[in-house]
Amino acid sequence: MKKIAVVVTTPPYSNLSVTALDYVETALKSGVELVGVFFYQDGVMHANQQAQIASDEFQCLQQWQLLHQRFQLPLHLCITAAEKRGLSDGQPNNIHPNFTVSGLGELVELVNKADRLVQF
Amino acid sequence: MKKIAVVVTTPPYSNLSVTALDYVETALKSGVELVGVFFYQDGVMHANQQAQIASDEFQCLQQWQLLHQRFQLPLHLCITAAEKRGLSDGQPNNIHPNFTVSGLGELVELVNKADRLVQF
Amino acid sequence: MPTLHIVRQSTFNSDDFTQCLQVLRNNDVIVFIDDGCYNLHHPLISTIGSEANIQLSVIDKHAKARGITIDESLYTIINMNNLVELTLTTNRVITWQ
Amino acid sequence: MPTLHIVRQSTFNSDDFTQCLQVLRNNDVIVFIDDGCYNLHHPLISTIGSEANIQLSVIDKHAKARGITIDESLYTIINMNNLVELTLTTNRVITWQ
Amino acid sequence: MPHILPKLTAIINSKAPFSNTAGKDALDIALIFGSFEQPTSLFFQGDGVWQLIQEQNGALISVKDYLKTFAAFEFYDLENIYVCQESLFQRSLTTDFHIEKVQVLAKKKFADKLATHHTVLRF
Amino acid sequence: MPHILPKLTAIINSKAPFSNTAGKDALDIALIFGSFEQPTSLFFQGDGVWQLIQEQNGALISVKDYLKTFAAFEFYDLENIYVCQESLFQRSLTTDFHIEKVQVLAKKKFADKLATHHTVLRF
Repeated sequence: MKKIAVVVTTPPYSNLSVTALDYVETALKSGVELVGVFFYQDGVMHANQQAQIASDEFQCLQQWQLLHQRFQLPLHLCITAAEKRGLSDGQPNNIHPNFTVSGLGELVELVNKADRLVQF
Repeated sequence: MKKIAVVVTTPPYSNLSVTALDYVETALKSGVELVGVFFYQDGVMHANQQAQIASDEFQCLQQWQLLHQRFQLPLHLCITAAEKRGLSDGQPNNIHPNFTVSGLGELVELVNKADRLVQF
Repeated sequence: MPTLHIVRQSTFNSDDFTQCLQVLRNNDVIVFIDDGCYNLHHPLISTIGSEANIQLSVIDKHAKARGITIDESLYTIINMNNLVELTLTTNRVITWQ
Repeated sequence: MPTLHIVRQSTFNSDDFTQCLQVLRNNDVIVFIDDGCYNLHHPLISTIGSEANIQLSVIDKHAKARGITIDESLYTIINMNNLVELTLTTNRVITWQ
Repeated sequence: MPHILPKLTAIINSKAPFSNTAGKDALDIALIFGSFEQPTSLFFQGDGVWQLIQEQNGALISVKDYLKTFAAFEFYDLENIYVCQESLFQRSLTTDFHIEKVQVLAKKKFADKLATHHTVLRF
Repeated sequence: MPHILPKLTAIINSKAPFSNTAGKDALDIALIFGSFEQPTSLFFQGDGVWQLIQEQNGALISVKDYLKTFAAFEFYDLENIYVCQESLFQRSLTTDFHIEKVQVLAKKKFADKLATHHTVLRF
């Protein structure tokens, strides 16, 4: 069974991130193993607990958490990229607990665990 | 004496924002009246108190505050754009107090007060 | 050893699709998704020679959402399940965004 | 009633400068700043006819930072003070970014 | 002499509608300017013209379809809608739009119209 | 059969160096991959080739000049640096770069080299 890793670089207020979610959810539901999603560049904003998206718009942040809970999907956050964008695991901590605070070393791991890496 | 208003749409981690700062500082130092800076789109991230830029990189966020203090430069933050990007004037409040929480109505004001509007 | 090229940007506005075409090799697969769907009727498409055996696919709902018609004589209409499958049946993925 | 056009993007990668040229009128001023400096040697520059009396300017340090040479027979070299002045001496500003 | 009348504002739409917030951000400004009775014109150029074409359906890709709000332009006194003919032509697009009263202008006229405005924002 | 050797990774640089974080973000990945002894190649294409030209000076525009770090590629075992000749040609650029051991490849060879990699990231 082949394994996929995904890198997300687009912010939650872009429809490009809906496509990334759609891809990951489709893969999981069809039984493909997702070794993890690595959030980089503006993608890190998906982990911001304080971000408020209008209730009638697509809730990207919530959707990632649902996938994490349902499929134990690992969500890795590049902390350097995140800190530049106002996320912090200090006090006050605004990173959603479903995300794992990581560095780029984790991306090396994902590349080696996965048969394919897809960037969004 | 002619008056200028400025709109900033680029994030603090882009060098494009350094150019906006350079423009505003140059105008102020040459005696031009700046009726205000309106932060919109990714520009709102300049108001994020929690954002951490490496100490050896250019400190955009600090520079805006220096201009505010030295020249009483009004810094208007579009709160709708800001909330999407994890800024909040609730609890915990992570918006720097030198920024005025505003809506797009403030942009109408700036357009009418200014002889020229420059978008960055 | 085909490559899967995922094209997400309009070539009317950015250079990404042109760069994709620069590295295209025989038997590669191109999938147009997101704003990549605006390329479906662009003249650059005709520069892809048929002898190279390039498979051109489009995610149906991404084109439909944008009001873009799909010429089925040129493009294979696919869904997200097919894109996941293509990820595994090709040898590497490059995303042009 | 000249317009000041502030060009911030490389036309090798985006359509913005082309769109700027679409709305260019006689006596307008173009200032290349930031990545706009990559356009200084682009063939599109030669499509701007001299009869239109367009002033072409470049912010010196933005070009120098990028290692781009400036042909002084084509471009006026300016600094940020000059850009502020141009804002006030023209009638409106459009930023192409 | 101080300005007495509110200033003419132009908003140029240059991005396709769905992959980023540009179109929605420009629309939000247009509606606020309209509701403040600030005379405002909308220009569509480059990939911005995709915002006007018919048969779009953002719901298919989970976009809250802000393009439908274009139908309210008249209510907000946004009556000057200009489209760059050359941009349509480059994209092999017709002049069938999902809103009415759109003026398609040849390059020179598009440029001249834009130059009648005092303030220009571009998204 | 499980993979035994670490996988060949390619990083394509497609953006000019200063106006956004793409070049720096790609460099950070390259250095980490190098320090983990993950075999990694760097490709420069499109406006990414501007990252390699001589006489750049980010200090003039308050950029912390990450391009200087390119000199450390060899130290990190990043020894495969490929540039698209066609991209250079389109920009009227010469092959004078600010680092050594850069391989300029014609279109076909550039494409073939890229296709020897298992994983491709692009910034």
